[in-house]
Amino acid sequence: MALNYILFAFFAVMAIGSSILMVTRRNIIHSAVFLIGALLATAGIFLQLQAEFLFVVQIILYVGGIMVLFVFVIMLVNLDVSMRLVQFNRQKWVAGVLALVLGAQVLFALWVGRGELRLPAPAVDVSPRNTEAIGQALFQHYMLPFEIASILLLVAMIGAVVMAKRRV
Amino acid sequence: MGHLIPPSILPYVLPVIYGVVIVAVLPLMAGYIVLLERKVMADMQARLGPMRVGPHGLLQPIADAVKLLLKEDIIPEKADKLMFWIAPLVSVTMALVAYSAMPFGPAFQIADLNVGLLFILAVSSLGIYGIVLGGWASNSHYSLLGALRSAAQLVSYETAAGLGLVSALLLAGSLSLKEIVQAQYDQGEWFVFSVPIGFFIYLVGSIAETNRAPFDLPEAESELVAGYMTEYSGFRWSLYFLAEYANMIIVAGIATTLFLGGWLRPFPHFSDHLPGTSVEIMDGLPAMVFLGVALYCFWLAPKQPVKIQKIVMATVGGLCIALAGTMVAALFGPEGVRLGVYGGFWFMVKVMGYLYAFLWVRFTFPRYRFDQLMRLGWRFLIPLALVNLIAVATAKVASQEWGWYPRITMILATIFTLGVALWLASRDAKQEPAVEAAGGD
Amino acid sequence: MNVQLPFFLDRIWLIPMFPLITAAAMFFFGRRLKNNVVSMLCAGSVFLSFVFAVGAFFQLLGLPVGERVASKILFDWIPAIPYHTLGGRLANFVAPWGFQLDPLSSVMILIVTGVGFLIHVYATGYMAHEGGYYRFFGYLNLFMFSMLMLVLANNLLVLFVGWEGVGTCSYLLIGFYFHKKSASDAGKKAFIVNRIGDAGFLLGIFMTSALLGTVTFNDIGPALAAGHFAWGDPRITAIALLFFVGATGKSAQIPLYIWLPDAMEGPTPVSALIHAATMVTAGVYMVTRTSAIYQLAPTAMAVVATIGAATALFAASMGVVQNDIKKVLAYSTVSQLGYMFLACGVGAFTAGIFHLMTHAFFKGLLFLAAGSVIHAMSGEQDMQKMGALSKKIPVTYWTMLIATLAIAGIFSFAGFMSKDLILGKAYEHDALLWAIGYFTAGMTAFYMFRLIFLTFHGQSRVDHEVEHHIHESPKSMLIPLVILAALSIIGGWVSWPEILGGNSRFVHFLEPVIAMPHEARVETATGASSRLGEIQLMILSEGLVVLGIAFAWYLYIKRTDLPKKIATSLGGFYRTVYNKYYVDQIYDAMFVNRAKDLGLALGAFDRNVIDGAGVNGAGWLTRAVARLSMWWDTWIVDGSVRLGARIVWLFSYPVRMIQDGLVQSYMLLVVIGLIGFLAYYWHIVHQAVR
Amino acid sequence: MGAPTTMIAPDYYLLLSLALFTIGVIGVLTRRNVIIVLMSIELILNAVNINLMAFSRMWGSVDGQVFAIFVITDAAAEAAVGLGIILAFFRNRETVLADEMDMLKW
Repeated sequence: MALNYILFAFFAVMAIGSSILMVTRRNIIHSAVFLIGALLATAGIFLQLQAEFLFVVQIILYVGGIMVLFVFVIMLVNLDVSMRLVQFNRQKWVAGVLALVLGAQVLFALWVGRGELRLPAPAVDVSPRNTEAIGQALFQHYMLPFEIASILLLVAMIGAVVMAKRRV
Repeated sequence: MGHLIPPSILPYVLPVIYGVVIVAVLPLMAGYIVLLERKVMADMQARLGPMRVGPHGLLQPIADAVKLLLKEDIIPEKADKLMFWIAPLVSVTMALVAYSAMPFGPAFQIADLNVGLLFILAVSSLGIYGIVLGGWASNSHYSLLGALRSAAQLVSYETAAGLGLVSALLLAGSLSLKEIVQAQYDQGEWFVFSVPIGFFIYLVGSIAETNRAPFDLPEAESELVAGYMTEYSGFRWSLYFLAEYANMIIVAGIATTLFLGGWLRPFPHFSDHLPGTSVEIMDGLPAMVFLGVALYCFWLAPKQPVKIQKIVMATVGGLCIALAGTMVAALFGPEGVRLGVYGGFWFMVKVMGYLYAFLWVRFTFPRYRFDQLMRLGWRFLIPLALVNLIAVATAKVASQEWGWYPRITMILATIFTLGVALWLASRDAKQEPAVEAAGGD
Repeated sequence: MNVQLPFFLDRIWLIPMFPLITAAAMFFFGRRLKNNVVSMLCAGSVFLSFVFAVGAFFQLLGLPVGERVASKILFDWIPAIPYHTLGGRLANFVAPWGFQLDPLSSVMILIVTGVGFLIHVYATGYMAHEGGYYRFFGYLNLFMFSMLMLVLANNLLVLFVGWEGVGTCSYLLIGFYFHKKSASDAGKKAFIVNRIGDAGFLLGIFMTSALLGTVTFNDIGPALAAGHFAWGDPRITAIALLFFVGATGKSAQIPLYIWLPDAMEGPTPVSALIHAATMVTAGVYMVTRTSAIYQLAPTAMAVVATIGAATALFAASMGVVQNDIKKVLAYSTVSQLGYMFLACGVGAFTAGIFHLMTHAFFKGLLFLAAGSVIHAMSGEQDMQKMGALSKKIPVTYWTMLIATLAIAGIFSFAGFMSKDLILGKAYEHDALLWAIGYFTAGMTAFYMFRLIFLTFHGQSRVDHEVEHHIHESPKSMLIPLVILAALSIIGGWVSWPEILGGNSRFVHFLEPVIAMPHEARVETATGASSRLGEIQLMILSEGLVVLGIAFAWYLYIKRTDLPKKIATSLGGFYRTVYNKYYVDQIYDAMFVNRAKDLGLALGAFDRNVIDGAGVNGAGWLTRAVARLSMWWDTWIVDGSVRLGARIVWLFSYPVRMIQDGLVQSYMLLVVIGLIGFLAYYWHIVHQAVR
Repeated sequence: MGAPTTMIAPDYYLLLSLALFTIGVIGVLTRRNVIIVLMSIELILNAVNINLMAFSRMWGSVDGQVFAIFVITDAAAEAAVGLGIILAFFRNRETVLADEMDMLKW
C-alpha cells in the first residue's frame, strides 16, 4: 500500500539528496555528515527490504565505525586550508559528462529490461529470523570467504597502524 | 475501543502512545536522577545536599529545568552554525530513538525487533556524532579535544562492552530483548549469576561509554574546561545533559535486560497463591513499599517549615497512595495490565539500582589519566572479554552437547576467566608506562 | 763429526747469540731502558760470549793436535742442490748454517770478544754523555754478533753473511752522528767502497763453488787435491785475486783504503774496535782462512805481498804529516794492515795472524788512549793544539807510551815479536819486500813518537778555555787502558822466537790450519839459507827504530822550528803528501765523476728518449686515437642511441600525457573503458536480437 | 515492523542505486579532496549494497545479504588503510589534494 511507497520515496530522496550535497559541499565535515545521512537512508532502505540484520550492521559498521574514523581523520587534518582552495579539479566537466554517459548507459539497460523483474508475493513472514538465516549461510556455505574476510581485516588493521604511526 | 479507530492504523496506535509517554517522562526522570545523584553525593560526603526548593529539595529538578530553559542561548561567533545547531539534537534524538526497542515490561515495548539489542547498541553508538560534531562546531580547542577524546573512548569501550554482552547473548540465543528475558525466565536464573564477569565488563564499559566518572575525561574540568560542552549553554546544554542521562538509563536498561532478568521479579518461579485467588503473594510487595513511603510522607508533612512544603509533601504521600492503589488494582485487573505494571515496576527498580552503582562508583574513584583509560580498555577489558566469551561458549557446548550440568560448567568457566583476569591485572601492574604518555593519541 | 763434544765446544754457536739477543733487545725496548741497564746488558752479554770463548779455547787445547777442530751445524740454510762444476764433476751445493772452531777462529774469537768486552766497558764511560746511548750499544752488539759469525763460519756463505753484517754495522757506527754531514758522508763512503770489495769477494765465492763444487772450508783442501789443479792454475789465481779484492775493501788496502781515514768520524770506541782491532782484520783472516787456495796461486801471493808492502809504506808516509791524532792512528792502522798482508803474501800466514793479534792489542790501546786524550781535551783532536799533557793525564800518558813502544817494535814488546817475525819471513822470501817493511818500521817509530811528543811533551799549545778543565778519564775508561797496556807488553810472549831461546808456541799452534804445499816449503827452505840470520835482522830494525825515535825527538822537542822549514823547503812534495797524494781527488776524477756523468747521461736518455719518444709519444698517439673514438662515440654511437630515444620520446608523447600520475585521471580512463565496453556489449546484444 | 502488503518493483531500487553510483562516480572523478574521494567510494559501495539487497529480496535468499556483509567488510578495511595513508601523506606533505599526489608519475 501507499505507506510502503512513501517510506521508499522518503528514504530514496533523502539518500540521493544528501549524497549530492555530500559531493558538492565545500566543507568536508558537512560532506561527512551528509554521507552519514545517505548511509542512514540506505539503512532505511535495507529495513524496508526486510533485511534487519544488514540494517543494523549498516548502522553499526558504516555509521558507527567507518564514518567515525572519517570524522576523526577530518578533524586531524587541517581543514580551513583545503576549504579555501578550489574544490574541483581540471577534468571536472569532462568527468561529469562521462559519468552521466555511463549512468545513461545503465539507465538504458534498465529501460530495456523494465518490468521483467518482479518481487515474489510476500510470504506471511519473510524469513522472520533473518539473523539466523544469515548466520547459517555465513558460517556454513560461506565459511571460507568469511575467514578470508577476517584475514583481510587483520591485514588492513596492521596496515593502518603502520601507516598512521608517527616517525615511520 | 477497537471500533473507534480504523483497523488499518491499529497496529501503529500503541507504539505512538508509548513513544509519547517515554518522551514526556524521560526528562523528568533525568531531572530526578540528578537530584538523586546530588543527594547520594551529599550523603556519602556527610552533607545534606539541596534542601531549599521543595521539601528536601524535591522540586530542585524543576527549578533547574526552568532556569535552563530561560537562559540566553549563546552561539559563538566563529562557530559552524549548522553543526552547532544540529549536534545536540543528534545526541538527544539518538538517545530517545534507542528507547523504541527497550522492553520496560512484557507488553510495554514500542517495537520488538528481532535484532533489538543490536539496534539499541547501534543507535546509542550514533550519539557520539552529537558529541563530536558539537565539539568540532564550537570551534574551540577545549571542545575539539574533549570531542576527540570522548569519541576515542566510546569506540574503545563499545567493543569491550559489546563483547561482555555477547557472553549473555550466547546463553540467551537471541537478539530480541523480549526473548532474552524469556530465556532468563526459562533457565531460572539471571544471567548475572551465570556470567558475572561479562556483567562486570559491561558495567565498566557502560560507565565509560556514558562519560561518567571516573571515566569522564571528555568533560574533565581540571584539564579541558567542560569538554565538548564548553561553548554550549542554556537549552542546548540541557539537551546534551538530557542525552547523557538518557544514555545512562539506556545502558542501565540493557544491563537490566540482559543480566538482571529484565522485568522479572526476584524468584520468578516461586509461586504461593493467596488462598482462594490466583494472586501471587509476592506481587503484594510493591504495594506494601509504596504504602510505607506514603505513610512516611504523611508523617513528615506537618513538620515542614513552610505551608507550601507541607502541601507538597502531602501531595507526594497521596501520589504514593495512588500508586499503591493502582498496583493492588492491577492485581485484580486483566492479565496484560498486571504484567505490564509489575514488569515496569521491577524493571525501573533494577535500573535505579544499576544507576545507584554508577553514582557510587563516581563518588568513590578518582579520575583516570587518558593513557591509563586506553590501556585499561585495550589491554585488560577486551582480552578479558574475549577469554570470557570463549570460556562461556565452551561451557555452553559442554552443557548442551555433552550433557554436563549447566551451572557447574558456568562456574568453572567463571573461575577460569577470573584466573585470566588476575594474570592480566598483574601483567598490567608490572608494566606501568611513564606519565609522558598522558594525553594519549 | 758426531762424536760427543765437550760442553763449550758443543755450544760455540751460542757465542754470537748473546750479543744478537741484547742487540734485538736494544732495538725493540732500548728507548725505555736506563743507561746503566743498557750498559749492563750489552757489556754483560759480550762478557758472557767471552767466557764461552775462553772455555771453548781451553777445551780445544784439550784435544789432540791432529783433530783440533769442532764444527757445529745448526740446520741447512740452503738445502742440497746438485749441479756440475767447471771440472765436470757432479757436485752438491749445500750451505749449512754451520759453525767451526779451530785454532785460527779460536784466536779470532778470543781477540774479538776480549778486546770487544774491554772496549764495551770503555764505551760505557766514553759515551756516557752522548745521546742515542742504547742505539750505540745496539749497533755495537750487532757488530759483535756479525764479527763472531764471520770468524766462526764454517763455509764461505755464512762468512759472507758476517762480512756484510760487519760492513753494515761499520756504516751505521761511522754515521753514528748522522746529524753531522761529514759523518754521514764518511759512512756512505765506507759502505760504497766496501761494496766494490764485496762484489769481488762474492764473485770469488761463485767461482769457488763453480770450480771446486763446495764452499765449506774443510772441503776446499780435499776438493783442490781431487781436482789435480796445477801449481799456479789461472782459475785458482783468479779466485785468489777476487778474494783479495774483497780483502782490500774490508781491510783498507790500496786501492780501496780511502774510506778508513774518513771512518774516524765515528766515535772513538768504534774506531778502536772496528777500524783498528777487529773488522779491518777480517780481510787478513779471510785470506788466511782460504790459504789453501793462495798456496796454489803464486801470482796472487806476489800481488798480495806487493800490495801489502806498498800500502804499508804509502800509509806510513801519509801518517807522518797528519795533525789529527786519530788520522795519524788511522794511517798507522792502514800501514800495519799492510804488514799483515805482506806476511800473508810471503806465505807466513801465521805471522800475519800473530801480528793481527798484537796489533789488536796495541792499536786498540792507542785508539782508546787517544780517545781518552780527546775526552780530556773536551773534543779537541788537533795535535797542534796539544802538548805537555803527560803530567795532567798520567795514566793515559803511560799506557799510550807503552802502546807506542809496542807499535814501534821495541824489544820484548808485543809489536817487536810479530813485526820482526814478518820481516824475517819477508827477508827469507824477497829482499826488496824486506827493505820496504824495514824502512816503514822506521817511519812508524818516527810518526808515532812525533804523536807522543806533540801530544804529551814540549810546551802546551792548548787553548785557555780548554786548559783549565783538562781531567783524567773515569775508571771505566782507564781500566781497559791498563789491561790492554799489560797485554801490549806481554801479548807477544806467547810466541817467543826460538833464536832467543823461546818456542814460538803460537805459530805452532796455528800450523795445522795452514796447509803448506810442498813446493812453497821447498822454496822457502832454499831461500832461508844464504843470507843474514834473524838476529842480525832484529838488531838492524831496532837500530832503525831508535834512530826514528831520536829524529822525532830532535824535530819536535829540540828544534821545534825545523818541521816548518822542512815543509816549506820541499813544498810541493809536502803538500802532495799532506793532501794524501790527492788520491781522493783522483778517484773522484776517475771514477766518481765518471759514474756521475754516466748516471746523468742515462737520466738524460731516460728523460728524452724513453719518456719523450716512447712514453709521451705513445701517450700522444693514444690520446689522438681516443679523441677520434670519442668523436665516433659521441656522434655516431650515442647519436644513433639518442635518435632512437628521441623517436620513442616523440611517439610516446600522447601516452605520456595520460600518465600524469593523478589517481583521478586514471579513474577517468577506467570510466571511459567501461563506457566503451558497455557500448560494445550493447552492439553485440543488438545484433543478437536482430 | 508490519510486513508491507504490496511490493515495489526492483527497478526502483536499481534506479536508486544507479543514481547513488553515478553521484559517487562524479565525486570520485571531480573532487580534489582525497577524503571526499574516499567517501564517494563508500557511496558507490552503498549503491552496490542496495542492488545486492534488492536481488536477495527478489530471490528470497540471504546470499545477497552475505555478499553485502563482505562488501561492508571491504569498505571498512579500505577506509582504515586509505585513511592511514592519507594521515601519513598529510604529515609529510601538508596536503590532502589528490592532484598534488603525483610522486609516482611515469
